[in-house]
Amino acid sequence: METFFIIMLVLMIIGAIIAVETKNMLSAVIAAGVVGFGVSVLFLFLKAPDIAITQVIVEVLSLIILIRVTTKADNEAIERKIDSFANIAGLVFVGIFVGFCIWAFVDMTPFGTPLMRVSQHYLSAGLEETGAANTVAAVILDYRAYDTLGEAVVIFTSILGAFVILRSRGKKKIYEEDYVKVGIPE
Amino acid sequence: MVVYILDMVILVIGIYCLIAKRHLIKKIIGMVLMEYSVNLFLILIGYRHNGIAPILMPDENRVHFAQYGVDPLPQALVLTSIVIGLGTLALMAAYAMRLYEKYRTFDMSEIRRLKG
Amino acid sequence: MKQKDIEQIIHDDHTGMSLIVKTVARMMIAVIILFAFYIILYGHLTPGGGFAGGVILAIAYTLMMLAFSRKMALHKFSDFWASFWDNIGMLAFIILGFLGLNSGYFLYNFIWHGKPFHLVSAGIIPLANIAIGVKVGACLYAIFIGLSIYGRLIIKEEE
Amino acid sequence: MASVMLPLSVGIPLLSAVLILLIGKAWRNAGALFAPITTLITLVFAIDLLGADAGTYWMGGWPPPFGIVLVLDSVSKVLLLVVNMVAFLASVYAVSYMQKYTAQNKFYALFILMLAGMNGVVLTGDLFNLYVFLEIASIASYALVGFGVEHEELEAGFKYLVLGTIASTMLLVGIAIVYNLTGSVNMADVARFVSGMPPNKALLFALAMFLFGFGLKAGLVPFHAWLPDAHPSAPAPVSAMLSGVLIKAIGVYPLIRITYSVFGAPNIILNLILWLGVISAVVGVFLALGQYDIKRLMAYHSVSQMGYVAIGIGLGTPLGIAAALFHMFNHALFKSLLFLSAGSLESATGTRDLRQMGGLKKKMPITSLATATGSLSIAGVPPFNGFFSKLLIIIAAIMAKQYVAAGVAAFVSLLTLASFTKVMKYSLLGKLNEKYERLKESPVLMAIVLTILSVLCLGVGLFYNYFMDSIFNPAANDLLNQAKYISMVIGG
Repeated sequence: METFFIIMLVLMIIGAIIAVETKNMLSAVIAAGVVGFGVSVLFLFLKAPDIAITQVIVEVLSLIILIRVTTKADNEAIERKIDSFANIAGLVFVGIFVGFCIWAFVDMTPFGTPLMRVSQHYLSAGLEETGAANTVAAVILDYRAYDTLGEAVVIFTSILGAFVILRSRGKKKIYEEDYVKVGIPE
Repeated sequence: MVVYILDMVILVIGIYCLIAKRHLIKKIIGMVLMEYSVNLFLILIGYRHNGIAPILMPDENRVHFAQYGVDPLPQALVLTSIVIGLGTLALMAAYAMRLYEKYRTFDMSEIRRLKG
Repeated sequence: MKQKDIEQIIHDDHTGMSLIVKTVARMMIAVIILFAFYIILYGHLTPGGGFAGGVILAIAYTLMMLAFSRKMALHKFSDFWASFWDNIGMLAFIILGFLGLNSGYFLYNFIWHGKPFHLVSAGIIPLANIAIGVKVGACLYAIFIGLSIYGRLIIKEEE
Repeated sequence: MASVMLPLSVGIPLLSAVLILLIGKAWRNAGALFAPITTLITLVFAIDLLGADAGTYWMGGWPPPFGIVLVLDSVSKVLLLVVNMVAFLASVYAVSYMQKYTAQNKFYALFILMLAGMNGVVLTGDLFNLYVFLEIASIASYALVGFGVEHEELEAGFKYLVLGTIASTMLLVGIAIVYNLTGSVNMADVARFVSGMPPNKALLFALAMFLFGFGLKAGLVPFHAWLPDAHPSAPAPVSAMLSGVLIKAIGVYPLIRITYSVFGAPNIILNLILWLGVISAVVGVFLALGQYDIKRLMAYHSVSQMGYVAIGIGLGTPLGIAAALFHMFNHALFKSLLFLSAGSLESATGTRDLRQMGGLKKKMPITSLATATGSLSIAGVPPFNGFFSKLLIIIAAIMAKQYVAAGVAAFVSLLTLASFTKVMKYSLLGKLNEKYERLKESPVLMAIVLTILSVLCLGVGLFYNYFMDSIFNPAANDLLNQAKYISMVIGG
């Protein structure tokens, strides 16, 4: 099973590199979408059907939003100019981070054997204590319902924020005229 | 462990894209890749060898379920994290459209009025 | 921004896509909405839940907007009502939390848990799922309206 | 079992934000009425909780390792008081200041949501819950920075959004690794498990992630690039909130909590924090010296003053931590005072450039007095509050034998004085520019808020002994006593 995960991950890395390096924005968005669908397939094989469903749907919606933003013209010209400093700094960062990961992750709990000190209780007593057959639903809406309240507030806030940003005018017109009156002498 | 490191590679590609690329849409794509990799990381952490999904069916053996069910807590955390990612994406998309309308370009290196 | 300009944009865009797309979309939208309700209502028994179902709802309306036209989609479900239902869903969830206070704890699962594996079980979980579903569906539809209409409007005004 | 006020200080702002939007559809001034009332309620709660016993609240009735727990101890009391006090004053100020903006109800809703996020971060005892509420506060602030939707504001907001997202993701990676190693996300449970563990490289990696994430949110130097753009771009009440409390509530406070309460203050991290603090203090003040934009100058000073706080935290001694908390409290007071008075000056004169102002003390006496008070406080002139906290940090550094840090702190204090002498000289003294002949004092509400903050700055300075003994020393002792925190939250 682990071999399958590794192959999937390598494919996703290739997809991610294509998404980052391609010149055409639409291809980049679609390559990122491929990585997203790869993630949701992996979720399914990692026995997380809840997350897989959510990931697929969110993927569709984010693709719609991204393509909506992308269809705007002048895309190719920007990438031609190469900012060598930022590129080199980025690559150095990538190297250091991956090296640090390889150094540190030796001590992690091995793949496939989670400690489950707390969550064993959810599995064995979840149905009696909450009445929900879906243990994930029991965790998100009963044991950790406060997190879910926070999550709902996050999306509420960001949609509100997006509407604030999309306003066409920040200040009222009359006050802009006032500024001119006080600020600039005749 | 190899799985974890490969997953971190996707995270790093996302961060590289956010820092080094100058196109606004590329920055959003970098953010999206970053979110994917962290979500996947959490689910990988919760996986059990020969695990079964943490959803109880009416005729299922409870002892077997408790013994082999994968960790439900990271799945709950990831659900929250996906939503946060979607919210950030919406806000970023709004910012990108607005910046395009103000500066008539997606090039971050030309969007440079602030100095110092 | 001016109300007149918004109306102009909506008025300009009234044809939508081709007949084939429209026919398929007309058949699909009802099914998608039904599926969304299933996902929301059975969230505590099967995979899925309020958030996933809410996003599906939003996608159904987005499909309607893309296939037919902005005019028709906004006629069915305007941005005012989208943002209204967004607030109502959020309010319902918070009030659910405050009602738990009555039984001792914030967000306490105060309703009788019912028989396992039935639709009416698990106390507040299905109610919270419905609240989240309504909230998420409405707000994601609202943001799509925002990104697709107001964006164009701004360009028009600046030029 | 602590009082029900803990969940209410998060729940009431959330309810109020939704109500503002809902009622605001029909009534345009809903926000201007609801926001100050809400912040007043939470302020009353915070003051009331100051005298309450330390305790925990189980969300949903689930005991700690399984459910989410809210924790009130003497450190969160301090932060709760600071956050809600500044939020109340800023929201009262906003009623008058925000008149010239459109979409005011959305502004107030975002403001209140930011407050709810900060209260949630300060009160929570759960790592992942901390992340969620940190995101609420951050996302609200990303949107508020770009509230004016002009060129510069959008640019600053986007930069802030990009860097803030990287920081949040790093935090989530850290939380994931901690969960992998300990099997729990409850802070006290993690702390108990970690204290019995052999040295672990992955844990160090997680700590590095936390340091990066919270360091970026706090604006410490290698990660400070967003701060001088973002803080000045927001409307004045938001600038006061961002610089005054946000960088503390979602940057410094979680850093303190995780370093001390969860991981038991490992030396390597303390040293890193100390040196980050020293670098921040120096770089921030040097970058501030050359600025003529009044709000940008103050934003650079925020970096520098956060450096002082980091020095105090990095020392790891009771006096150092108490002084750092005291300086955090003082910084919240004088930095919000400075940003609010800068907002008054800006809305009166229409410019933020110091060189175009001048001689304003005759036309705007109250604002000028407030600016002077804030400048003297931040520069560390004796009767004001900034002097005592800086002095205590320097003393603590000398007692901990960190002579370099002490020297740097004293030197930076001098440069800060120089920088704010410049502010006063250009804006308040000198010859009045002819075009400002018709200038009037700022509206009553704004003037009242400025007066209250000035009095607080002076009062805290005069009675600093009382504040140190009753609030900050117990908080520092609580932080250093990890066992007490663990037993309070999960017992045993």
